[in-house]
Order: sequence, then structure tokens, then C-alpha cells
Amino acid sequence: MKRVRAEILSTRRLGSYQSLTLVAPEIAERAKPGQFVAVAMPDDRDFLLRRHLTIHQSSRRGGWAGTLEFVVDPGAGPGTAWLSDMRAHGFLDVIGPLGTPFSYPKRLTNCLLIGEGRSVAGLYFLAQELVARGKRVDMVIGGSTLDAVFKPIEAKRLSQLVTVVTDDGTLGETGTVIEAIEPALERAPIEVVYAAGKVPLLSAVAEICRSRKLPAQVAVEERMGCGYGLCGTCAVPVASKDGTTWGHVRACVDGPVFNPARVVWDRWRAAGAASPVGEDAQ
Amino acid sequence: MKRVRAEILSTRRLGSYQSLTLVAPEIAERAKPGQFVAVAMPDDRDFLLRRHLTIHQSSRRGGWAGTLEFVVDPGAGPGTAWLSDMRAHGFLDVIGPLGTPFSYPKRLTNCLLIGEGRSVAGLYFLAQELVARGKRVDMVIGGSTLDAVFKPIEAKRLSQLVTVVTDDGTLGETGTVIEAIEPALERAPIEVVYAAGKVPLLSAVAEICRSRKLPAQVAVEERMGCGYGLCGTCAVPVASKDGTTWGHVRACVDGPVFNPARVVWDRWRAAGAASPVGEDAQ
Amino acid sequence: MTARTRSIGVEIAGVSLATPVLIASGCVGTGKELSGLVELRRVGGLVSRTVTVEPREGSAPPRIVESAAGVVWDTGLQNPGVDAFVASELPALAAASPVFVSIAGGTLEEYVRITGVLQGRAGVAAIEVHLSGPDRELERPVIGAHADRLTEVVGAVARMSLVPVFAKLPGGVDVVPLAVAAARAGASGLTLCASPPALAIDSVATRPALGAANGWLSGPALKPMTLRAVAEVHRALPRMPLVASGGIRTAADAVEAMLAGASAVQVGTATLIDPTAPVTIAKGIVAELQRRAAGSPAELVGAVEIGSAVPVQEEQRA
Amino acid sequence: MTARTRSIGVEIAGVSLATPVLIASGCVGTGKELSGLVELRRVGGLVSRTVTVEPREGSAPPRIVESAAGVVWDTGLQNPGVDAFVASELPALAAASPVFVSIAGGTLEEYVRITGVLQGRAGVAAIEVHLSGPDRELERPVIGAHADRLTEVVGAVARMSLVPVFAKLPGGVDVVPLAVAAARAGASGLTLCASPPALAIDSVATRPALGAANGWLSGPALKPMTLRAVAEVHRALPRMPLVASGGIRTAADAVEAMLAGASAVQVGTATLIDPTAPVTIAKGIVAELQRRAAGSPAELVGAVEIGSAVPVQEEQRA
Ligand SMILES: Cc1cc2nc3c(=O)[nH]c(=O)nc-3n(C[C@H](O)[C@H](O)[C@H](O)COP(=O)(O)OP(=O)(O)OC[C@H]3O[C@@H](n4cnc5c(N)ncnc54)[C@H](O)[C@@H]3O)c2cc1C
Ligand SMILES: Cc1cc2nc3c(=O)[nH]c(=O)nc-3n(C[C@H](O)[C@H](O)[C@H](O)COP(=O)(O)OP(=O)(O)OC[C@H]3O[C@@H](n4cnc5c(N)ncnc54)[C@H](O)[C@@H]3O)c2cc1C
Ligand SMILES: Cc1cc2nc3c(=O)[nH]c(=O)nc-3n(C[C@H](O)[C@H](O)[C@H](O)COP(=O)(O)O)c2cc1C
Ligand SMILES: Cc1cc2nc3c(=O)[nH]c(=O)nc-3n(C[C@H](O)[C@H](O)[C@H](O)COP(=O)(O)O)c2cc1C
Ligand code: FES
Ligand code: FES
Repeated sequence: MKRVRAEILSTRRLGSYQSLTLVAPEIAERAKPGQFVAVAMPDDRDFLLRRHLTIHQSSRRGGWAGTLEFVVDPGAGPGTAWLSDMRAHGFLDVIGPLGTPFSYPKRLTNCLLIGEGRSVAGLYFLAQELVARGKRVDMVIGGSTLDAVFKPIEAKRLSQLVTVVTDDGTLGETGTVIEAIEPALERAPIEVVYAAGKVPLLSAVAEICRSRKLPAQVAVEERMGCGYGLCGTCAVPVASKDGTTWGHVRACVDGPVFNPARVVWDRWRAAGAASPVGEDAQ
Repeated sequence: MKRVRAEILSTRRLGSYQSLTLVAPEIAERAKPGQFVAVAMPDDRDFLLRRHLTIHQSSRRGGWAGTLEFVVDPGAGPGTAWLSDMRAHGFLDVIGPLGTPFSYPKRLTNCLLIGEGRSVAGLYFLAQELVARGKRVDMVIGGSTLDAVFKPIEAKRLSQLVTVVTDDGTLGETGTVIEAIEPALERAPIEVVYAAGKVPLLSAVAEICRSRKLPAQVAVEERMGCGYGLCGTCAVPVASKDGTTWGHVRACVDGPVFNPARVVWDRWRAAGAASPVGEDAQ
Repeated sequence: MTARTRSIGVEIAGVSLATPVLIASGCVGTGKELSGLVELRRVGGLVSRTVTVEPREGSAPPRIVESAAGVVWDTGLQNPGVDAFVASELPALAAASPVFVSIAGGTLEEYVRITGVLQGRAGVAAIEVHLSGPDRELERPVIGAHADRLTEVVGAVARMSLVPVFAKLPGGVDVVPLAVAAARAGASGLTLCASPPALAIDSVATRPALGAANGWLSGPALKPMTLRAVAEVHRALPRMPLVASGGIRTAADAVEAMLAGASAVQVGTATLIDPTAPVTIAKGIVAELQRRAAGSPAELVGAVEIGSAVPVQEEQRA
Repeated sequence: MTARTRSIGVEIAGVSLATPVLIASGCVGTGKELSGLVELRRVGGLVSRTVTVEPREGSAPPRIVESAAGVVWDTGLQNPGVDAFVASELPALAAASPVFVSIAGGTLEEYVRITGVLQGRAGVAAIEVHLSGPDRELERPVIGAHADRLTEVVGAVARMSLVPVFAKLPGGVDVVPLAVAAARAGASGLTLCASPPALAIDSVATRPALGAANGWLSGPALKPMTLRAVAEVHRALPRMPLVASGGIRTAADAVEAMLAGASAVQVGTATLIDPTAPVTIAKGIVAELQRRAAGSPAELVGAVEIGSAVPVQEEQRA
């Protein structure tokens, strides 16, 4: 993990999201899918904490070598609004890469990646790495409306079968991502499932994969005081290996990628994590 | 007093100061020399109070009709720094004009205006109005160094005899404004004195005018919670007419212009107002 | 949305207010200033600056400095004394809006004397008892920080007053015992809480930043402490009318205070920054009531509950 | 400037620290995390997360939300229990920096048992007694808010401990009586103050924003209250070593705390935001000492004085 003062190379609007590309070679060369960065807010604001942002792209090679990209939902609150207003050539104080990344299947080949809203951004980085390892990638992605579906073209480019859903039917099928999962699992011989999003989606993924005995990994989000293991505020309830007890682990260092079978979803959901964030969290 | 959302028409650097011109006809048409405006800071900052700024220019007529100008010392702190960084066409939330203005002498003619640092800005508005009323204006102005002397050319344009002093001799005479007052009073048959600045300067003016029996008015600055009489934080110790008692009055509504003979300078200075603000307040 | 939200008038401890938003003590001027700054008929009420038996010149300047999301201030309770206040400030304030007269003393007798002057006086809608000053009789720094003394002072004022008496509690880590004491002593309502004791230092000059040295903290910084005090006291005394004070700047803040259990809010620092804030907040409360299809502000009061008073072991909580 | 300021090492209650800047309890991780984030040899000391007799799973998420210039948090004191802490966290922490082990209990016996486990244990430089939790025996919400109980708890820990004991006082409007009680009970030093009780509300969901409902306020918002508590206690107990905690973010904040009377400072929230903050602050203190041509941090301690404990009438003050 490195702390860098990173220049913003470019920033652009993508539907209802804002995507920022930073020059941060020290972070980019280490970053793996599922990891995130922690970006400092300006000193004189009345909101203090770093904002935690999933790495959408990280380029070690080629024309974009040493760059890092993340995506924010400008409507979420003051931090993402400030980030969205930053111009190219501004600087950000960034710590990363943080957290435990997704791991790649060794023997299995057919992967389904599931995401909703801005959480889809992190899946493309994963999809790329899977494809580079010769895996087959299908995707189920969604959002409330057309603008809220993140880069559907990119999904088509990276994967074999893509299901796009929107709540209002403005893009793809009308419906929810949860509803689209089973059909996608029917359409291809999926062996591994990856997902990113909110607790309701991820707990549904957990349930489906449990009943189908599919191995899965999910990237969670929980409110973080630091992002590097100091404060213990990013608690996620996780069952012990034998399932007899449970404990809170830290999303920032023990996660954000978890085996959904180990997360105690009911306990988490009851705690109030049902609508943590996102374009439709209100 | 009006509250307006005022567009910044222009902003420019003048020596070590930043001068902002606003479109604020409702305020400009009422503003008088010695008055000030209260400018709101952005909502999301960790500093809250409005910043109080002396009106440097206010144009009711001509090409600049409806505009208002004030001058800040960008190095003073976060509020003036933010104001100095504002660009043309940005908007400010401004309340004004506030406070009791300078009054003009009815019969007397020869006026000496004394100021130091950015406080000089308010004196030009006064000088203009005095000249427009057929008065003769002399000035003593100063600053720590060349850059800190505010618009010396303007002083020359508006007045008969001008003394400029700097601490380091980079412009005009080497010395302090206080030292230059007596010589200026010797050079012309001064009948009325006006001054703006910090407590040490203003109390020196008070003493000189007392011993020479010259009528005087001074514009003071004291930390303000509001600027419109609600909170009573802008206390200035003022003697009763007969001099037997004293009381705290509000700089924002009872001042900022006071008769220096009535201000209880020793009490104020003891209270810690010796270095309230300015380029050399540190 | 819905036509149900017609008015946000509230009655609190028998005092009718046009809106549940009052301007806090020390932030209302002397009666002359507000009318040019804000539509006073849309303000629920005005809490006067704190008055004492004798006039006070107050503390030396500077009297206010900024801190992170707050201000540290001390006016030394500058006021003309209760007699001059009643003669020269109360009429103009009362013409504008219901007035809660804030009173302070350093002895029991002083509280009694001021209450005597206010007794039956036209224009006094309620009395707010300031309890954060020093106790000169018992030589303690905060007269209202001890339940026994609070009972004595609030009891004496409440027995004499013909109008509702609100105790403005000094705050602290456990405000419930003080609230219970004030309620037992006869307070009709509670203001939660007064500004906590604070200090700002000018490290360049190596001295306190305020002329008075010590000061009090106000502003948004306080909100989480205010909400907690309101919620704790509302749980302990569910029928006691509570007025939240400390860090209320926006309608969202006011709604949160009401959800925690406040029937009304006071706006101090935010009024200094933006004199129209109390009206903007009142309008925002209307919008929130409409969003919730609620008929009156009372429907919000106490809708958010906190856990039990003595937290249980986390195993039980989890 | 001057070559006088060579080191900013301090000795506080007999504990030698490389700098007067500690990282506050709950903000130091488990011993593994910090070394990659900050040059630990330039940090004065680490206050461990608070440990209890039994392991605690802590409170439900969310555990932190922002407020104006602050955070409202509650971890429910999640910790592995004192035995596991000593085995698995203490060694790594102690290898990095002097460790103040923070301990909490709900009964007197629990404090005694934890102190027993820590007694004579290598790597324990000092004990910090957390006193903000509920008192299960006396059924009070804050065990350390009452001088009698504080005396009992701190006294028991101090009698058993072989290392200096710091009492982390819960704060409040008048912290001096608690400080005096802790000093009499045998505390070697005081940490001023713990995070005050707070509440954050999610008004859209109409529920508390934290999983635990209640929380504690930390961050810059607290600084004026911290400075006041330090100054009051320093005036009352001029020889008692004080550690300021609450709102220290910059070197300027730390210097202000020292001017008010603190011998050292703790940095909590600011470390979460910027793990290098404690080192940046220590460097800034060096610069400030040089500016003042001061030989050691001790020269700053208490250089700013506040007025008398029971404020006099303003006529005398003016
Ligand atoms: C591992 C991780 C990865 C994330 N990746 C992204 C990303 O790629 N793009 C993005 O826009 N956001 C991401 N988030 C969430 C992001 O950190 C918050 O949305 C952001 O802090 C909101 O800040 P704000 O100031 O705009 O709004 P705030 O007003 O602070 O919050 C707005 C809403 O976001 C929720 N929220 C705040 N902080 C968090 C948090 N740390 N985790 C979950 N919910 C939170 C709040 O409940 C609130 O409803 C991620 C969070 C985590 C923990
Ligand atoms: C009637 C009046 C007129 C003023 N006119 C001007 C002006 O024309 N141009 C200008 O730059 N400034 C003026 N000031 C002062 C101005 O309001 C402060 O300089 C400004 O608030 C500093 O804000 P800041 O955030 O930059 O710095 P802060 O960090 O807030 O303050 C920096 C320094 O300014 C002092 N200060 C802060 N507020 C005030 C205040 N209200 N009065 C006096 N000293 C203060 C502090 O002691 C500190 O040393 C005026 C003040 C008053 C009361
Ligand atoms: C400048 C100023 C003066 C104040 N004067 C008084 C006062 O005289 N009496 C009183 O009870 N409270 C006084 N207060 C405290 C407010 O009434 C209010 O309780 C406190 O500021 C917290 O609310 P806020 O965060 O909305 O400002 C004063 C506050 C400020 C900022
Ligand atoms: C996330 C978090 C966890 C904390 N955990 C503890 C704790 O376990 N024990 C404790 O005594 N204090 C705890 N604190 C309080 C800090 O030690 C410190 O006293 C407080 O945050 C005020 O200082 P600050 O403003 O520098 O953060 C915690 C604070 C935070 C923000
Ligand atoms: S966010 Fe601080 S430990 Fe995870
Ligand atoms: S600044 Fe508030 S009364 Fe003058």
C-alpha cells in the first residue's frame, strides 16, 4: 500500500457517473480487481473521512501505464460531489491499493459476474483479468435506468453473454438484477460467480450460489473510518469455518472480497446495511 | 440593509491584496463610506461566520453603476483566502450595507485621512465623497512594504498632500503611519481627522486629536459574530458622554465609525485587540 | 404530495408558536434588528438574551472566534439588567413574536428577584432559566450542573412564575438526572442543552483567544451531542416538552432533533450566519411533513428511538 | 533558528516517549497495520484498543458516520478479550512503540481482573482506564461520571498496577472534581477527555444512523472542549501529567493543548484520515519549539492560563 499525491489525468461523465483517471504508478502497478483506494477530502471541509473507491481500471502496461481509474456517483453526497467537480490536473491524496482482491479460479473456467449501479465499475477490471487468464466471462448488470447502467458496451466487449436490466426498461430487460441471475445461470454452464453491490443483491447471490453449490466471491461495502485496518468500524459479520460461531471482521483488510457463504447476511441486514449507498439509496 | 446573491464582475490582484467587484445594485445604491458588507462562506466548510469587509468603492452612477468593491488580504486566513480564489462570474451571498458610516463635516473644510494596510481601501470612498462636497483631503497612508501600500496612486489622485510610509522604506518614507501624523498636521491647516486601522494606530490618532483638540472619526474592526446587531460579540468599550462611566457598544451597528475621544482605548487594548488583523498581524 | 400539512404551529408547554423554530438566546438582538432581516411572523419564538438583576457590561473583546464547525464565544452575559430590559427591549421583541425571557443569577435570590420582575409582565410568553453560570453562593463553576441546586433554582422560579418555565440544562455526559430534577422541580419544558464550556487559544500570542479567556462552544459541531441529550431525556421523560438547542442549522437538523424527541428547536449560530435560517428551516419542516404525509410536527417527535438507558452487553444487542 | 531543540522526547508519569504525540485508543489497529503506514519510531506511543475480560463482538454496523467536523462512532469496544490481546496483539504493538493498554469493565471486578492479567506483563508501558462505559453494578450509564465510583475503579487499578495508570475521564461541564478524584485515587496521569456521548440520525430511514443506535463524538469538533478541560484540570492539579485527547489534528492543535497544560496529546480521528498525522504533528511541534527558542516541549506546558475557577463578576474582570 502506498500513499501518493496523484494528478488527475482526465475526468469524464459516463451516464450518471463520473469517472476519474489518475496518474498513480505506485498504486497502479500493485492494484488487483476488488481492491480500492482511499481518497482524502480537502482540509477545510466539515466532512472529514477519506472516500473509499473501488478501482475500476489499473494499467500496468501500454499507453495508459501507471494510471488508475475510479468511478463515483456524484449524487451520493458531499465527498463524491467534490470529487466529481475536480478538474484535470488537480491533485488527490490517495492511499492504495487497499483490501483483499478477488482471487481467480485455478481450474474452473466459466464465470458469471453480477453487479448493479456503480458497483459494476469494479467488475470490468476483474473481467479483463479473467479473460487474460483464458476464462469465459458472462455478466449480469443493471441499474435503475439507462444512465445508471455503467458502460454496457464494455460489458459486451469483455464477455460472452451479457444480461442488462433496468428498473424502468430503458435499457435491456425490465426488472432487477436479482431476477436476472437464475436465467443467466441457466443459459451457460457457470462454475464460479462474482458479484459486487449492496447487501440485498449480495445476499441474494449468496442464497442462489448456496442452493446451486456454486463457489462465489462478493465485494462488499461498509462504512469505513480509515480503510487500512486501524479503527475496526468496517465490521462485517462472518461465520467461523465450522459455522458454529460468528464474529465481526474488517471489510477493509479482511475484505472487501468475501466468500458469501461465510457472511451472516441476516445479521448484517438487520443492522441497517440494507441501503448503504448508491444511486437509488436516496 | 439588503441581502443579495451578487455576481463577481471582476477580481484582481493589487499588490498584496485582492480586490473584488460585485454586481449588487441594492447595496451599492445605499452604501456610504465607513460601512461594510458581510459575505457568507460556503456551506460545507469548517469555518462558519460571514466575513466582514469594508466597502472600498460603491458606484451609483456611470459605467460601474450598481457595483460594489471590497479588498481582502488573502493571507489573513481561510475566509479571505477563499474570497481571493473566487473567479469572475461566481456568486457571493452578501448582506449590506452595514454599520454607521462616516459623517461629513458641515462647515470645516480641511480633512486628513489616515490609514494603514488594507484599511486604506475604505478611505478612498470617503475621500471621493469629501472631495465631491468641496472638501480638501490630505492623506497619510502606509504599510509594511511597497506591496502592502494600497493604491498609492489613487491617494495622489484624490488628495492634495499625501504622505506614504513603509516599514522598510520600499515606498515613500521609512517609518510608521503613527510617526507621520504630526508632520502631516503641521503641513496643512487640518480641521478634521479620519482614520481606519488597528487599535494601536487608532488610539494614537485619538491621543493626537485630543491634545490638538481636533474633531475625529475612526473606523474600527472587532471580531463579529453577525454584523447586524444580533449577538453582541463585537464589543467596543465606549465612555458615557460625561466620561464618568463606560459601556460596551456594538461595533457593527453603533460603529464601526466612532468618535475616538469616546472609545476607552486602554481597556480595549488590554483586552487583546492590539493585533486584530492585517498583513502584519501574523 | 398531500394537503394534510396545513400549518406547523405547535403548542409547547401551553405556549403557542407559529412554527417549532425559535431563535436562541443571545442571537436575537435587542428587538430592533431582526425585523429588517427576517419575516418574523414565520419565526416560532424569540429567546431573549440572558438578563440578570443588575446591568452587566459583559466581557472584554474579542468575544467570538471560530473553531471547527463551531464558534467559541463569551459575552459575559452583557445585558442592561432586568428592569431596563423590560422597559426597552421586551416590548419590541414581544411585538414581533412570542418571547421566552432568558434569566440568570449567581445566587438563588437573584433568580427569585428577576422572576419577580417578570411576574405577570405582558409580553413574557415563557421563562428560560440559564443555568450555566457560576454559583457564587456554593462557589461552584456551573450552577445547574448539580441536581440538588438545579432543583432549588428551577423550583423557585417555577413556583413564582405565572408563565411556563423552561430549564436550559448545562449538558454533560449524563443529562438525564438533571432533566429529572428539573421536571420534579416544576419545569414545564427543557432546553437541551446550553453551550458546553470551551477554550480557544491564540498560540502566536500565547494567550486565550477571547478577552474573557474562557468561552462556550456553539454551532454545528454540537449537533450529535444535542441529539443524544434529547433522545436520552425523551426516553426518560416522554411527556416533557423538549426544545433542542445546539448545532441546528438546516431543516434536516431540525427534523433529526424532532425525531429524537424535541417538540421545537432553537437556532443560534445559524441565525447569526444567515438571519433567514429560522424561516428556511420552518419551510423545510413543512416539506418534510408533506413528504411523510404527516399532519403536524408532533407526528415526528420521538419517532426514532435509542436503546435502553443502561446499555446491555453487546452479545444481547447483536 | 536555534540549535536548542534537539529532541522532543518527553517523560510523562515516568514513561519515556520519543515524542509527545500518541495514537489514541481505537485508532491503532491490531499491531500489524501501522508499520506500513507511518514511521513508528517517530510516534510517541500507542494506546491500544480498549480490552475487556471477555472477548466482545462489538456493535452492529454501520459503526461510523460523519457529523460536522466530526465522526459519530461506536465499535461496542470490539476486542478479543485481554488474554488473546496479550498473546496476539500486544507483542507487535510493543515492538513498535510504548504501549498504553486501554482497559474497560462494567464492574469493579472486571477492571481488577484485567489489571491482574496485565500486571508485570512485558510490553505494557502504562494502563489507560476507559471509564465511559455503563456501570452494570450500579446501573448507571457512565461508570466514570461519578467521583465516588471513579475513585473506586481507578484506585483498584492503580493499587494493582506496576506501571503508571492514566484515567481517561468521560468529560462533562465540570471535569475538575473527577480529575481530583482520580488523582487522589492514585492515577499517575489523566487523559482528557473521552469522546462525549452522541447520536446520529438517518432521517430518511427514520432510525439511528449507527447499528448500535448510540455513539460517541470524535474529531476536530471537540477541540475547544478538550482545551478547556485541560486548562481547568491543569489549574486545579498543576503537577498532574495530562494527555489531551479530542480534536487534535495539526501541530497547531497540539501546541494549543500543550499551552493549555497537556504534556502529551493523542491523535485519533486525524490518524484515521491521515496515518502520518502523528508524525507530521511531532515535526510541527519541533518547528514551534524552535520558533520559540524553547529547549523542550515541557516549556510550552501550561504557558496559557485561564481565569479563576469560579468566575468573578465581570466588573472585576474588565
Ligand atoms: C470498499 C468500498 C468501495 C467503494 N467504492 C465506491 C465507488 O467505486 N464509487 C463510489 O461512488 N462509491 C464507492 N464507495 C462508497 C463511497 O465510499 C461512498 O459512497 C462515499 O463515501 C459517499 O461519500 P459522499 O460524501 O458522497 O456521501 P455521504 O453523504 O458520505 O454518503 C452518502 C451515502 O453513502 C453511504 N456511505 C457513505 N460512506 C460509505 C461507505 N464507506 N461505504 C458504503 N456506503 C457509504 C451513506 O450511507 C450515505 O447513504 C465504496 C465504499 C467502500 C467501503
Ligand atoms: C467592520 C470590519 C471591516 C473589515 N474590513 C475588512 C476588509 O475590508 N478587508 C479584509 O480583508 N478584512 C476586513 N475585516 C476583517 C475581516 O473580516 C477578517 O480579516 C476576516 O474575517 C479574516 O478572515 P479569514 O478567514 O481570512 O481569517 P481568520 O483566520 O478568520 O482571521 C485572521 C485574522 O483576522 C482576525 N479577524 C478575524 N475576524 C476579524 C474581524 N471580524 N475583525 C477583525 N479581525 C478579525 C483574527 O484575529 C486573525 O488574526 C473587517 C472586519 C470588520 C469587523
Ligand atoms: C454569540 C452568542 C451569544 C449567546 N448568548 C447566550 C445567552 O445570553 N444566553 C444563553 O442562554 N445562551 C446564549 N447563547 C447560546 C445559544 O442560545 C445556544 O444555546 C447555543 O449557541 C447553541 O445553539 P447553536 O448551535 O444553534 O448556536 C449564545 C450563543 C452565541 C453564539
Ligand atoms: C473509530 C474510533 C474508535 C475508538 N475506539 C476507542 C476505544 O476502543 N477506546 C477508547 O478509549 N477510545 C476510543 N476512541 C476514542 C479515541 O481514543 C479518542 O479519545 C477520541 O476519538 C477523541 O480524539 P480524536 O478527536 O483525536 O479522535 C475511538 C475513536 C474512534 C474514532
Ligand atoms: S475502516 Fe478502519 S479498520 Fe476498516
Ligand atoms: S456582530 Fe453581532 S451584534 Fe455586532
